[in-house]
Amino acid sequence: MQDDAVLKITNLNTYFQTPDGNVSAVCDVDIEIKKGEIVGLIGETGCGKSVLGESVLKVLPYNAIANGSILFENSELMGYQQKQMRQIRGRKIAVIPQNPSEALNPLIKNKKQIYEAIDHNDKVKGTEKKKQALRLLQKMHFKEPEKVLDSYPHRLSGGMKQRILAAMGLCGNPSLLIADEPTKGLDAIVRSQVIETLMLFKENTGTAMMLITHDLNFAIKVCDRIAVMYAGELIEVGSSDEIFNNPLHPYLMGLFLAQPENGLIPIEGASPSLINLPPGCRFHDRCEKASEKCERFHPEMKKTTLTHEVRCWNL
Amino acid sequence: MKKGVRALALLVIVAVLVTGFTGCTGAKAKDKASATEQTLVVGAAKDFKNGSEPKTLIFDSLTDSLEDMSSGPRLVTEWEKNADFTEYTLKLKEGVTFSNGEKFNAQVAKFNIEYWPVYRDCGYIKKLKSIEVIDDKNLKVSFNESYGNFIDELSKIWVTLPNAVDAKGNITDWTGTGPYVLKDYQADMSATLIRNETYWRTDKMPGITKIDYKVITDENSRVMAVKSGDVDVIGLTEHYTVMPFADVPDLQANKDLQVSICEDYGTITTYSLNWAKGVCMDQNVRKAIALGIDRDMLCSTVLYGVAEPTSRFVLPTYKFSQQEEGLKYDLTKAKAALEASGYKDGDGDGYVEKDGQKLSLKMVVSDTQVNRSVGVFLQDALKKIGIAVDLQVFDATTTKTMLKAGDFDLSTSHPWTGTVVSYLYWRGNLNTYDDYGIGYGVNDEMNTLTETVSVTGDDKVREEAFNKIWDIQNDFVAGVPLYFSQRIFVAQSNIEGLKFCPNTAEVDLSEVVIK
Amino acid sequence: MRKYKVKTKKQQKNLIWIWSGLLLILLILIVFSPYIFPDSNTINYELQLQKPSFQHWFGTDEFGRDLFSRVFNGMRTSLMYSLIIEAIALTIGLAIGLLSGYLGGKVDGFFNYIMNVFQAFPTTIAAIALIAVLGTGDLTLIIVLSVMGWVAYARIVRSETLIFKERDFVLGARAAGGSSAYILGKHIFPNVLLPVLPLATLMIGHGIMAIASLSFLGFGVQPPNAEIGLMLKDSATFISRAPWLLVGPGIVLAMVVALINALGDAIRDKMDPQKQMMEI
Amino acid sequence: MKKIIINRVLMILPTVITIAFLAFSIMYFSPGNPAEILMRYRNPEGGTDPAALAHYEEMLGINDPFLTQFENWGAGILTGDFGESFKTGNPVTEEFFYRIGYTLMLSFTGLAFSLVIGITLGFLSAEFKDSWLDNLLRFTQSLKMSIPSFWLALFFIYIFSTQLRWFSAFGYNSPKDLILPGLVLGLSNSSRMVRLVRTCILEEKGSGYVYTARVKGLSEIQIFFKHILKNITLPIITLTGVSLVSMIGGSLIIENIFGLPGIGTYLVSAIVAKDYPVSMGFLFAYGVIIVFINLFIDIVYQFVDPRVRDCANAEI
Repeated sequence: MQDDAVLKITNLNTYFQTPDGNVSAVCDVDIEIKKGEIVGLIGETGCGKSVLGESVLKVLPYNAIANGSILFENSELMGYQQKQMRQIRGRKIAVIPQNPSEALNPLIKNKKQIYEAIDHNDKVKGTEKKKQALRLLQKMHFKEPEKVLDSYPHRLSGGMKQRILAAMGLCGNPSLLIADEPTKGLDAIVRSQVIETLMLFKENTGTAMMLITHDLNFAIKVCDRIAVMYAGELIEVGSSDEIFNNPLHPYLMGLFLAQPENGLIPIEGASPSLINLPPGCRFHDRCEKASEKCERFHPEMKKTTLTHEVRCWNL
Repeated sequence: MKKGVRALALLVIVAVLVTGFTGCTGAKAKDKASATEQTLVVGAAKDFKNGSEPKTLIFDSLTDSLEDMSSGPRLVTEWEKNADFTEYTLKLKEGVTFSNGEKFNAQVAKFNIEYWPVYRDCGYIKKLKSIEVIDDKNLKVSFNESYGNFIDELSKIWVTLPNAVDAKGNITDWTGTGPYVLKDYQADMSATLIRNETYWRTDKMPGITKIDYKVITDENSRVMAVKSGDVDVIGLTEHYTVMPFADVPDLQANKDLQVSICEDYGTITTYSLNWAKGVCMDQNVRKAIALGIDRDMLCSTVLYGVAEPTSRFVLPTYKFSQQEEGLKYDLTKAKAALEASGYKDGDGDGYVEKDGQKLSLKMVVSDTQVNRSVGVFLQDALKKIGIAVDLQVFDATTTKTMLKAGDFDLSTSHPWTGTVVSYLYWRGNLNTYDDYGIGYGVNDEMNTLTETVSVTGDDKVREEAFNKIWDIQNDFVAGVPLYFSQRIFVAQSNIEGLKFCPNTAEVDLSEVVIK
Repeated sequence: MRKYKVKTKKQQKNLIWIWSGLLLILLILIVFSPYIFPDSNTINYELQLQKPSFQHWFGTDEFGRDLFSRVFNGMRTSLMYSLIIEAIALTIGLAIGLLSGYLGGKVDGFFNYIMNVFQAFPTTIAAIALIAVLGTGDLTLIIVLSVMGWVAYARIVRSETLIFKERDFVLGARAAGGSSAYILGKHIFPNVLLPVLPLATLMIGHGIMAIASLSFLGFGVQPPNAEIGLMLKDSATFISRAPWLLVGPGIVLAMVVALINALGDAIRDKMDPQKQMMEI
Repeated sequence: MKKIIINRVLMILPTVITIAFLAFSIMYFSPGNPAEILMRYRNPEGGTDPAALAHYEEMLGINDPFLTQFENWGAGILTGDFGESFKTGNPVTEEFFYRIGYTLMLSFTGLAFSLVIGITLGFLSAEFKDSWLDNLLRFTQSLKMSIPSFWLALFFIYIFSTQLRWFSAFGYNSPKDLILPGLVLGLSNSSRMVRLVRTCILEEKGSGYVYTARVKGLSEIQIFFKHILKNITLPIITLTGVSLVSMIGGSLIIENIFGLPGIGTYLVSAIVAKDYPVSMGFLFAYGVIIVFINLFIDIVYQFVDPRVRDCANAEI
């Protein structure tokens, strides 16, 4: 069982120190990603799902503090120094950052940015490096890789930038890919390109993936398993089928109702401030089924099936 | 923790870079010249060609001023005069050449005697009849009327080549017979002089081989420059005090420096009262001002005991100086003078008024530390007798413009310097405004007396005339003498032989050596 | 992982209170200095150039005047003049910025070009040149610095006007037939005034420094009035004998200007919450 | 690209003409008769002779109408003739070129100091954000911003020249003499640089591409030198330009205190001495230098940022 898991997060807490007090962005999260598995992490903006990814990579802002356990390929990352982490980043764990239009340095040519990634994995000399870069771009289905290498990022479309970022991720030998909001703000056509990109990536590496997104339909289409996050904690975890066919948590149900094809019915209210969290269920003041118990006591994760877990008193 | 170490490392690198940079350039600084080559760096207040002192390093005067303000030989070695002072025979020094090789002879002397007096306030030009060249070395000068002051005034004639001047009294070719030769000149900035190795006065051959003349216009910078050793001496090429008095005690305490204060030759700082316009037309007001200033207090406080109080117009060392001090500090008399003119403090604000008009003086001075401080002192002092002072400090040019326009009641003025007779010719006759305020030509008698003192060869007559002049000035109060401002040299302590000359303009470096 | 001490909101607020309190105390001392220190101009030669002591915190100057009280008297002059200057400059800047931004086209082009010309001259030098024309004096100082100061305001007002001009409420008012004067006065003016506030605060500090510089060069305030630049100018003479003459005025000047600037920064942060967000 | 630059250059022409006009009118309207002033300088020991005055008036053409005089002066500028200094009689251009070197040396020394100080401290401040170091640095910056440069100059002279005797207090003898004034100038202009560098680095550190670089496995040092430095160049260049302008303007007071023979001190003394040709010429030169620095920054901008460069190309 253990050998199967690429990443095993237990009891992860991440919080930010701010002038207003501590903001707990990730709260007691347990999650596991197996080899070759695609796990979706779903939630609305600000629920802490990106912070979870950053916690794994230890690229949190300076005022953040994380504790808990992050086992990656059976090594505990929590105790790693930044220097050791750099051996993991880009080599073992690849990332496709969110917002591709800003994720490339606008003042540096694409090739240099790709070379950096190559350099990080193994030192190769000039022409070889270029060949490797071209190969990577071809793998990512670029039609004119030479031209792409020689231009600046602003000449490329959003989808192309994302593929470049993916190409950078490819140059190591990653066993985990974290894709952060790959479909944010994209139209339908580009979105299908992204799915293509991710699939290409998987074809090329056979890696496990953590897909961080707020796009429910996309996640269900792509992922094997889905974890739903709300206000810093996981509220429901299950296989894609279970999540799609049998959503249990009122929040997840609300999310489905909010999808366009279901009539765009929004969930009332807003998620609570992460500074002064309510003592009870974090969703209770938006929940139609909320009882007094929900208001006063914090629910724990409950297994409903072998793979399906949910955090709600009403089950 | 690691970050801390990195930060420290970065700081160290920066520090090393900065110190390395300064170290490198520091090493480039050249060593001082060897013992045989002695360079004196002079910090000066004015452009080299602009002041009257620097030129004495390049040119020689016809006669020398001696300590009792009488005359001694120089380029003119001997002179004879007839009984009624209408004819002089001058004998010139032989074998003197200009630094470019041209000879100094009677023709050159004649030109200089004719050309320069206008620009040097020499009265003899008005009486001059003719100059006859007897031979190469002898001249005969004739006057229309007797003129007794001629030989003294020749000490102000600095001999240039005849073709080295323009029509306006400017020297175009700075070639002289003097101890130094001008090598390089930057207007308003610097000049370089080297020793004239063929200087004719072998006994006066200076030891300093090169002079770096640096213009430092700001008084504080000048003091800083001598303190930090950038210049060897300040105050050398000016006939007035070039440093704030406040600095003198501090400079005296500085072991690296020596401060020489001249006891005998200096100037008397005199303030001008606008007697032709405004409130100071009233003689009683002028008297009150002169009486109301506590000069002892002034000197011991804002002048730091360096300057000596006085109410005379010229130095007591001068043969014909007034016998006693003039108007001395006396508060009651001052107040009485004001009252005599009808000034009274009616509204109890501490200031006197007449016809509802507050007595207020507009005091205009140029912007130096001493002027500002004395200004504040006077403001405070005159307040005690009920006179308000509106102190206005301007840059030198604006001040001159305002004074020339008569737009002031009280201002700094030009002291009675040079030979006193020349001064009388210049400002003693003047009854209008010039760059230094208003002249002392308060009545026609001043003209007659000026005439008398310059013409006569009889000391008795001269003394009588001078006494009358002092009486007039003390009574009329066209100006208020305040303090005796000594000449002060501040030099590095390794410089020896600096000396003051009776001729205030002259710079004599003949005995100076750098140890 | 390294632990940083982050100041809590409360601590930050406390700090702001301390600063404001300090500024307030200084301002009270400055504004009421003629009443708090009535004899700052009283001469007492017996106390000439005294070292800082319990009686005279900053020492005394060459006239035996207490430097501490003179510094505040001097700051009063500087602050008053600076306020007048900034008020005039702000008025001119507002008028020109509003017109330029609102009318656009040739008017805008013209004013823009004037502003470019004005910015081509360094303030101190242009001020000295103008003072040469108008004559040295306190009034001239105010005029000259106002004339040089409006450009900064005009630029920011202009760009803000351009933004607000396209806002719905302005477009609406225009569609409803409001006159240009009405729209400018009622809708745009109140809105551009707010962003100008932090700049105006900062410029008060600048004004004090500019006055001090000019006085130091001898083109500003006249003695015996106390003014910081003038006092520092005098202190240059006494720098080795009485270095405290340099220290006292320097400390108070730096404190006042720094606190005013901090106030300006605080106002800006308050109005630009985005910056605060960024800091999180 | 070329076209754009040419365009920019052409656009500053009217500005330059206006600067000339202003420089001329300031001196034209200042009180005093130039002929009289010139005469006093040329003939310091003579009186005021009406005939001579008339001669000088004729020579200067001061009885001509304003515009004619301006035209004459302007025509002179075009041929590089700014007239002769009343005081020294030297051509204004000669005086200018002799002195501009000192001002530029001083300004660039100051600039170098301000860049070194600004980038180092800014980097430290950002790297250790909210630590005691950052707080200390920020506090000193805001204090430094509130201290007039002449205060700093006097203080440094007191410490380094009169007490320690490390540097000379006055004049220019060797490049070493530029260190102290340069440091003062640099320090008093570095506050903005430190602030800018700090904010920019922090901003860049939060940006997407830095995140990308981080997750690529680059070290913070690599990220700073390979990515951030390049991206903060642009604002630094802009501020450098602004600083250079303010240093050239602000150098006058420093030149004055340290006795450097730069154009600032000379212009002020010329204004004071009513040396009209020098005042007009130098004022004009100041304006033009500043306009050109701004132009230069504009053009450099085009080269550094490929986005701007592309837009520029597209416009052609």
